[in-house]
Amino acid sequence: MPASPLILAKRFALFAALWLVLTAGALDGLPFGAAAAAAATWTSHRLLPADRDRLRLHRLPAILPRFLWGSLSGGLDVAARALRPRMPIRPGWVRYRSALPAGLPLVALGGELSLMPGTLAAGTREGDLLLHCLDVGADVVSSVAVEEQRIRGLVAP
Amino acid sequence: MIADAVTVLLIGAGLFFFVAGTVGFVRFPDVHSRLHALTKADNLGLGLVVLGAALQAPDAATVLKLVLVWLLTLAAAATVAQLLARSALEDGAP
Amino acid sequence: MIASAAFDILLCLLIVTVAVGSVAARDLFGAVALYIVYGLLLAIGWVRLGAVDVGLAEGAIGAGLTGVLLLGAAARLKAAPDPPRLRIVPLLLCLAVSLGLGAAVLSLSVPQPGLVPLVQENLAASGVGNPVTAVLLNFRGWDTLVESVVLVVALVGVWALAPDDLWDGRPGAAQRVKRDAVLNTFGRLLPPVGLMVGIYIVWIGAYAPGGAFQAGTVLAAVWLLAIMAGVAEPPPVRRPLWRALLVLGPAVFLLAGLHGTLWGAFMSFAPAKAKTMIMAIEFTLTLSIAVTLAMLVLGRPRRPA
Amino acid sequence: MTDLLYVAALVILANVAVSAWRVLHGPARADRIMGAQLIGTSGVALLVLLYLIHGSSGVLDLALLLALLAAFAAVGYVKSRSADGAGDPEVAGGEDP
Repeated sequence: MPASPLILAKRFALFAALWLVLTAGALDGLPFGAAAAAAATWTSHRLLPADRDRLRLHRLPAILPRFLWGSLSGGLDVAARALRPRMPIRPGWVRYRSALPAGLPLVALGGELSLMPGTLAAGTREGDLLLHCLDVGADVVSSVAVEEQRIRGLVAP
Repeated sequence: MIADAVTVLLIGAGLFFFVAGTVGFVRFPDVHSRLHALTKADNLGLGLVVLGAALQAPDAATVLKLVLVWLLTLAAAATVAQLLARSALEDGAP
Repeated sequence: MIASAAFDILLCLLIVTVAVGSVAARDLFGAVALYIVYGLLLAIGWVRLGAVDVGLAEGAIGAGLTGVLLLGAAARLKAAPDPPRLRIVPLLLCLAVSLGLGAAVLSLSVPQPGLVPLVQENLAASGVGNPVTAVLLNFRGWDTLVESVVLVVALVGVWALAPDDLWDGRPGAAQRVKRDAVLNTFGRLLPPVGLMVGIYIVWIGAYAPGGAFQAGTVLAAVWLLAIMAGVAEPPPVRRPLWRALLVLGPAVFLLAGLHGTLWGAFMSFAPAKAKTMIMAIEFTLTLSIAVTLAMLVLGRPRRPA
Repeated sequence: MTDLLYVAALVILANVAVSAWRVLHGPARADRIMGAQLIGTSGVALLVLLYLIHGSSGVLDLALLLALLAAFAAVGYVKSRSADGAGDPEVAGGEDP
């Protein structure tokens, strides 16, 4: 398939930035970095063709605070349940039909939910996300829908 | 000095989550609940340790490298959690 | 001071306990799981000993390849009957060998401070700033050359186990992976990042801990991930290009050594050219090691090409 | 400061010891791999602390390498669960491959 030069250039820039982080910007590493970034761009194009799963990375900073907050409350929640002597957990399963496209968006939602309070994804079955909940009494579905909306904001268009 | 104090606080908080994660890992009654403890608490603990270390970093590249370490671990955790949860489910765990 | 001593003591205790647990574990799976933990602790141990180069190699091998290799092997051995709990004669034999080795190491007269000053004096002539790379690629290049050949020979040995009708086929089983599911997506995302980290590790080897073996192992691991995630296919072992890749590193190493005979002696590099030659050897060796290790983990050809 | 970092490293090492007990005793195979996974994350945290103590950038590179390969043991495990060692837990149920 034809590769969009703009997307390839963006990926190359991303890998070049990664090289600069790894080498702390050492000058004599730049030729190696250019070659490495080119090889990584080619590999990423082979494995993840640019026409699918396009993410709007510039929108990432907007949802980052929410993600970090969710991650923090996820940790606090599970710590509180683990350390309380009576250990208040009521584990169970919920199936969630997501409107997100299969692939990176849906996998990212599952991964994110696994870091949020109370939910743990186990992949999909017949297109539904399988969610293990620490407390089936809580309103899981509506909080999942909120996270889904956030991921949706990252997916093109 | 202030940076040192904040580092100690952040690493201390990170340790709390590591300990809590391990307690949950030992106490929770079934495989999936244990996986909850492992995925959430430990990666939060690592994030706080990384943040504390970043305050001591000599340059910006080191800060970014520390963040990269955390991001890679998060990606691994998010993947492993889903794979192990499904694997245990297929094995018949409740 | 007390805290650092306590840390080292607890680390040593853990390493020994996990090692004993892995050897004595009643079931194969437990032994393998503990062995993965053992590799991780050992990498931290090497850091405490100031041998970060070895820690990198142990970390890459232990965390990346042995886990995949041994878990797969343990699953294949499921049908085999459990070995008897304790066999006296092998136990005594192992104990005798261990004690003999221990006695030999302890009785070695180590001229203090060893070869360290000699390496430091000649580091400038080696072409690289990392003393470990200087020893491995220049001062003691012979060993490394032969080691890189040994890896290829090991792979030929594995391939020789293929039945006649599959001898030029594809290694490993055909992967059944759900498209766009978790494993498939992870296998699309991580390999490019792993490629960058691998190239970085061989590059940094000229200045600081790193090098061809560590980098090759990382590349092998991410290639295996792509294969396990169903986004890459291992090549049939008869492909000339891939066979060339297997021997490229050792061949470049050997040619560089032969070039040295013009200057002085076999495997000696002129200081002015040493850096270029070492980098050329390191990069080609990284590729060869990556392909060889991944093919070793995949095993003998199992499918027609 | 260094002493405090060593104390922190000791706490994490104690966590590793407890998780190693889970690796040894299970009960489920998944528990053992989860223990190894937990020790992997703890190992990364330990190396970050050791980087602060030793100040050598190679230690941070080792932490980066372990973080990169953190999922490998678990991926190898879920693969080895299927009969031919080449499956995906999401197709184990036999539907929508």
